[in-house]
Amino acid sequence: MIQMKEKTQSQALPHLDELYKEIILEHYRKPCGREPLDKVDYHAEGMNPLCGDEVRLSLCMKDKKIDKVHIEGHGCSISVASGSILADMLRGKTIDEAKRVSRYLKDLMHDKSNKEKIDIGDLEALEGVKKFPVRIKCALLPWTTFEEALVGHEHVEIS
Amino acid sequence: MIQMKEKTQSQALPHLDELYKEIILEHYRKPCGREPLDKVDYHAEGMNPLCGDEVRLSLCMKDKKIDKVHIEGHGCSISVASGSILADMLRGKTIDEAKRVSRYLKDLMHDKSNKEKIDIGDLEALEGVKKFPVRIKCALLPWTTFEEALVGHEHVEIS
Amino acid sequence: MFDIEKIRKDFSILERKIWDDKLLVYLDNAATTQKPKVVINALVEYYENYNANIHRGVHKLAEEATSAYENVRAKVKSFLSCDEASEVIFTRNTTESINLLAYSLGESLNDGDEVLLTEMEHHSNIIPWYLLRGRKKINIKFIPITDQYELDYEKLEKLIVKGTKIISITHKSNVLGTVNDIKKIAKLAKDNGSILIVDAAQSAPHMKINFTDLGCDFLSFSSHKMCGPTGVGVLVGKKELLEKMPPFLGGGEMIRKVTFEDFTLNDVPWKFEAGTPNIADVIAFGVAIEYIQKIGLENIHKHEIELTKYALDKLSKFTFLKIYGSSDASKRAGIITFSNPVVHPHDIATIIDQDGVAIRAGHHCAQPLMKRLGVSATARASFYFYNTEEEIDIFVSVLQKAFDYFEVGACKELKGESKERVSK
Amino acid sequence: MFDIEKIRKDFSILERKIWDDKLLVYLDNAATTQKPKVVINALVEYYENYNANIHRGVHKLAEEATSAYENVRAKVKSFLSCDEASEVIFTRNTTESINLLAYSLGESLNDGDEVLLTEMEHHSNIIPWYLLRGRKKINIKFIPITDQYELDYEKLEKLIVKGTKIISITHKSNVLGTVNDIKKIAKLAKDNGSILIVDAAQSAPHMKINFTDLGCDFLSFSSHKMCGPTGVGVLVGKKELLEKMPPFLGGGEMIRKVTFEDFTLNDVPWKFEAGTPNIADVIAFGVAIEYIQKIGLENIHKHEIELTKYALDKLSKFTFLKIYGSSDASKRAGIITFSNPVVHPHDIATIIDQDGVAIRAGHHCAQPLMKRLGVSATARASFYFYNTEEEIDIFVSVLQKAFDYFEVGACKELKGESKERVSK
Ligand SMILES: Cc1ncc(COP(=O)(O)O)c(C=O)c1O
Ligand SMILES: Cc1ncc(COP(=O)(O)O)c(C=O)c1O
Repeated sequence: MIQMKEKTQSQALPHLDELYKEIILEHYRKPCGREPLDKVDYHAEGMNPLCGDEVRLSLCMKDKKIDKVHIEGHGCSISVASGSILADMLRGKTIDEAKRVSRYLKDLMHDKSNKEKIDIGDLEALEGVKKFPVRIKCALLPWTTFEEALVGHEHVEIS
Repeated sequence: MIQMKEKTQSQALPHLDELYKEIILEHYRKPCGREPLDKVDYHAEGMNPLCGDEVRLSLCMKDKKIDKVHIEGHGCSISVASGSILADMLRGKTIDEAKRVSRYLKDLMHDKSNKEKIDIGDLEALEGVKKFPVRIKCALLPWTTFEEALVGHEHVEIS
Repeated sequence: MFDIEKIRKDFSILERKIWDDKLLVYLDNAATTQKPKVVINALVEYYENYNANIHRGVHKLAEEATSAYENVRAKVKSFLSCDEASEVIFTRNTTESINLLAYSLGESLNDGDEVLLTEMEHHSNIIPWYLLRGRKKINIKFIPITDQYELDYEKLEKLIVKGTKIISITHKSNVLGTVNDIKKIAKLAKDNGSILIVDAAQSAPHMKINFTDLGCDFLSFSSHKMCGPTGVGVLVGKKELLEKMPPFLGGGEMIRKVTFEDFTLNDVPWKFEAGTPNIADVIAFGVAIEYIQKIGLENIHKHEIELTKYALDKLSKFTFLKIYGSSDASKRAGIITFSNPVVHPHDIATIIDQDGVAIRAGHHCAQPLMKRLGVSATARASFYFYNTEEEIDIFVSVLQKAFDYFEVGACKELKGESKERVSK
Repeated sequence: MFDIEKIRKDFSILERKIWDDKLLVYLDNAATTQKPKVVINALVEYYENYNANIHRGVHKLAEEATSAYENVRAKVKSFLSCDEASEVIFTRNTTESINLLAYSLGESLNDGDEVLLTEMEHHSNIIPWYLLRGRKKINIKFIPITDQYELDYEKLEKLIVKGTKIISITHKSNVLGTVNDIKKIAKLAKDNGSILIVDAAQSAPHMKINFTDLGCDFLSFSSHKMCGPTGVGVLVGKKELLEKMPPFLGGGEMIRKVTFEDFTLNDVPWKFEAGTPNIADVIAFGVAIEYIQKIGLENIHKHEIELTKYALDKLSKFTFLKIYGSSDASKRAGIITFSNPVVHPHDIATIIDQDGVAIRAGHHCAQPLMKRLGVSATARASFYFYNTEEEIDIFVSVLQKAFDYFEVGACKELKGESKERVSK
């Protein structure tokens, strides 16, 4: 009981600037990955049932690498920015490399250390999200949708 | 709250002898109305779902009067004694007279005053039951079964 | 009227500091309300003094618990002015009440029968009927809303047809605040021989309800939205209907006799209460009802309208804010739902939470309505009798902060646009 | 071992005076148990500090309430050693858990399929299947019990046939105290492709359960019988089964997306939790689990066996008493059910209640078993870890009073007769 009392009552105020880093707001204002694709190799739709955020994600492959990413939907600044960073970062990566990035972000959010050396780019800006636990799902939504596209709907062609 | 506290905590102990009057125990030990009937004009089965007490009651009419009552079942001393008093008291009464007795007992249990002058006989012995609220249903079971017999199953012949 | 400072003292949580030093401003009352001390004390009192399983016990504790539990039916009866205490069934929440109806009434529907809902329903009054449609070939139709956020009563009349067996409608929208004209619908339903179910989750806590006068057949609401504990819902229904309906859950209490072959049912209301009920919370809910009645439903309603008027007025300075629902405060008492295309409701909620202000952001379990409104999420502030104008001042001033953060108002080109920024 | 005096101090109700001056001797634990201070405090703590609706809220209170609620799944997981916290579904009570299964699993049964129960089931594990039989043409069979009050395992094997789709069995009888060999039955069920459901309402509070090791598919129990609040039940199930099953109740939480046409389901366990859950009580139930674990299920079990042995020994002087269940205390831990043809269980219960001793009298929601035992009612004393030998001494001495009152023992001619006096 005492433990709960302490836990609920003395959590320090995380600063908003940690959540809304300038890079995040920029991605939110001008998200990448809005251009429609000619060809779709992987596709999935993701949804956060608790708030209604939606992501529709499509990948187009070329030479075993992700050539283009299309992402759209409804969402808050965090989920939109995270999707934009995804679209930006995954271009040119192999599926395996892309998965590694995704795993890295998950570990980052759940405060697990990840020894892998990868170029994390703008992802770093999402680190502040973990101080806002309810928003973690927003940051991860595009990435779990990406993983679902890989397993659930391999090479789905949509016209 | 205070009210409840007082209510729950300072109710005086009702004395067992008020519940188990000697007449009650006698009726329990040697209940009336055990003899099977040749002819059944009214019949009903009553049950207290909360404790499983059961009553099967049959009436045989003659010249617009209750000629005989048969009652059997499972039950505690109070319900058995009450059934026995019923068998004893209703014999020779018209349906209307019998109903009046039944109403009298109900009012007695629920502490309502009943101005009607009737010969209450051994019924009086059941008055102590009202100090034991959970047992009121036991005392009333034979009587509600009697009333159900009148409305629900008029002139049902069982062989 | 009522002494708000005195009332607030009944709610210790209102002194809670969020993030160490921010006083809680709780404006999420449509989701759940806070509980006064008397209600919390009733729980403690029960567990410390007369906790026992009910109905089947002969001993003193069982007798006390049983009578305290059963007495709450009479309190609900007086609260709702229904005919008999035995018309009151205790469930877990509004959702379970409606599911009970969908299962039990659903048994008697035939292929082609229709269930009529509205575009402003909470998921709890949609999915039970979708599930029923999975079991029986019934049709489900939705009464549309007008651009003034009211039911379209003209279309409503046309939608009631011979096959309309059930009409299930919210009394007050949890998004728009709109209060529907149940009496009017009850007349139409009666003329058509349709059963009318009312979801009073958002009305019962805030305005005086007279079940008999409303004229509906069933009505349900949740304890937790009206100062009572979580885990208790009410279903009130007309006795003659309840008696004809088949049971929903099976188990202890709801039977009269069980053999290896079959069983016979207990009387209403116990027929619908299987297993050990939520005894403690039902008893404490009874105390919540008394508490609310003492404050007075009329007073509560009036106070909420005043707060809403005050808030709408203050919010009007944010010209870039889209507010859903009537601009007449008296028609939307207590609920203000809004959105802005630049800053997402989640971001607003997070930002103002930093200052201790609790509002809700999302679809409010009314996704079809969100679709109708052309958004995927909105922000909602909802008031109860313990809220004050000072709290609304704080709310408005921290909202300003959120808009500043996202430079809303500065982005002139987006002003007034109602589509979500990132939607297609 | 454990310090019983210290433990008793955790239960203020044990100091309650009945009828002004009789100390409560609470021996009705199979019906519901008392609650320690920490559990009551958890409720107060929740309502005074972080009461909010869960899952959908962005604000601080909602975050705290959500995480406290969800954490209880992990506590149940550790309590039962099941595979994943997401296999834990919160219901109202054991009864609702079994109804959920009867509705949801019931959907996939076909005409002629069989459900196998036992003669010692509680109504809560009978009626849901009778109700299912009202919807589908299934057969229900009962595994008989032997005259030693155990399941007849030979007959059981023969009753499991190709059409046996579901076997639903109590882990421990609430009348006889008999503990059934679930592991053995699980093997038979598995070989036959039958689903095995275990009603652990009477076992989970009293003995260590390992869900994975037991080998059943579903298991349920009630918070209120294990020091937790009323209004919370648990259903644990194998994930792959839960995922395939259709939902039970519809509403908020259990969906992912809703349109005017249809909906998609949320993941397990939320798929089965519709509407605002009993948040406060689930959180307090988590505290009850921790409390019990701290005392230790092994210690509890051992203490109960010792008490039962002590009580059986003391009761043996009443030679005219019929005691149901094994004479080996270790096989019936905690429950002693008895009757006498002269004094009805109700009368016994009323008489000893005068001295503050609370036991149960009646059919214990097991009417078919009563029939099998040839009685319509019995009296039952049931113990928990806070009961003492001194309390049993009081119980036995007031029982003597009851027998004296009805001159039992004096009526030699009735001694040993097992039929009810007034039955035919
Ligand atoms: C064996 C058994 N099963 C089921 C139940 C029903 O439990 P609940 O009333 O909490 O649903 C009980 C308790 O009464 C029981 O003893
Ligand atoms: C209009 C309406 N109906 C139903 C519900 C569901 O209530 P509960 O979650 O208590 O079942 C709510 C509250 O969320 C509501 O606002």
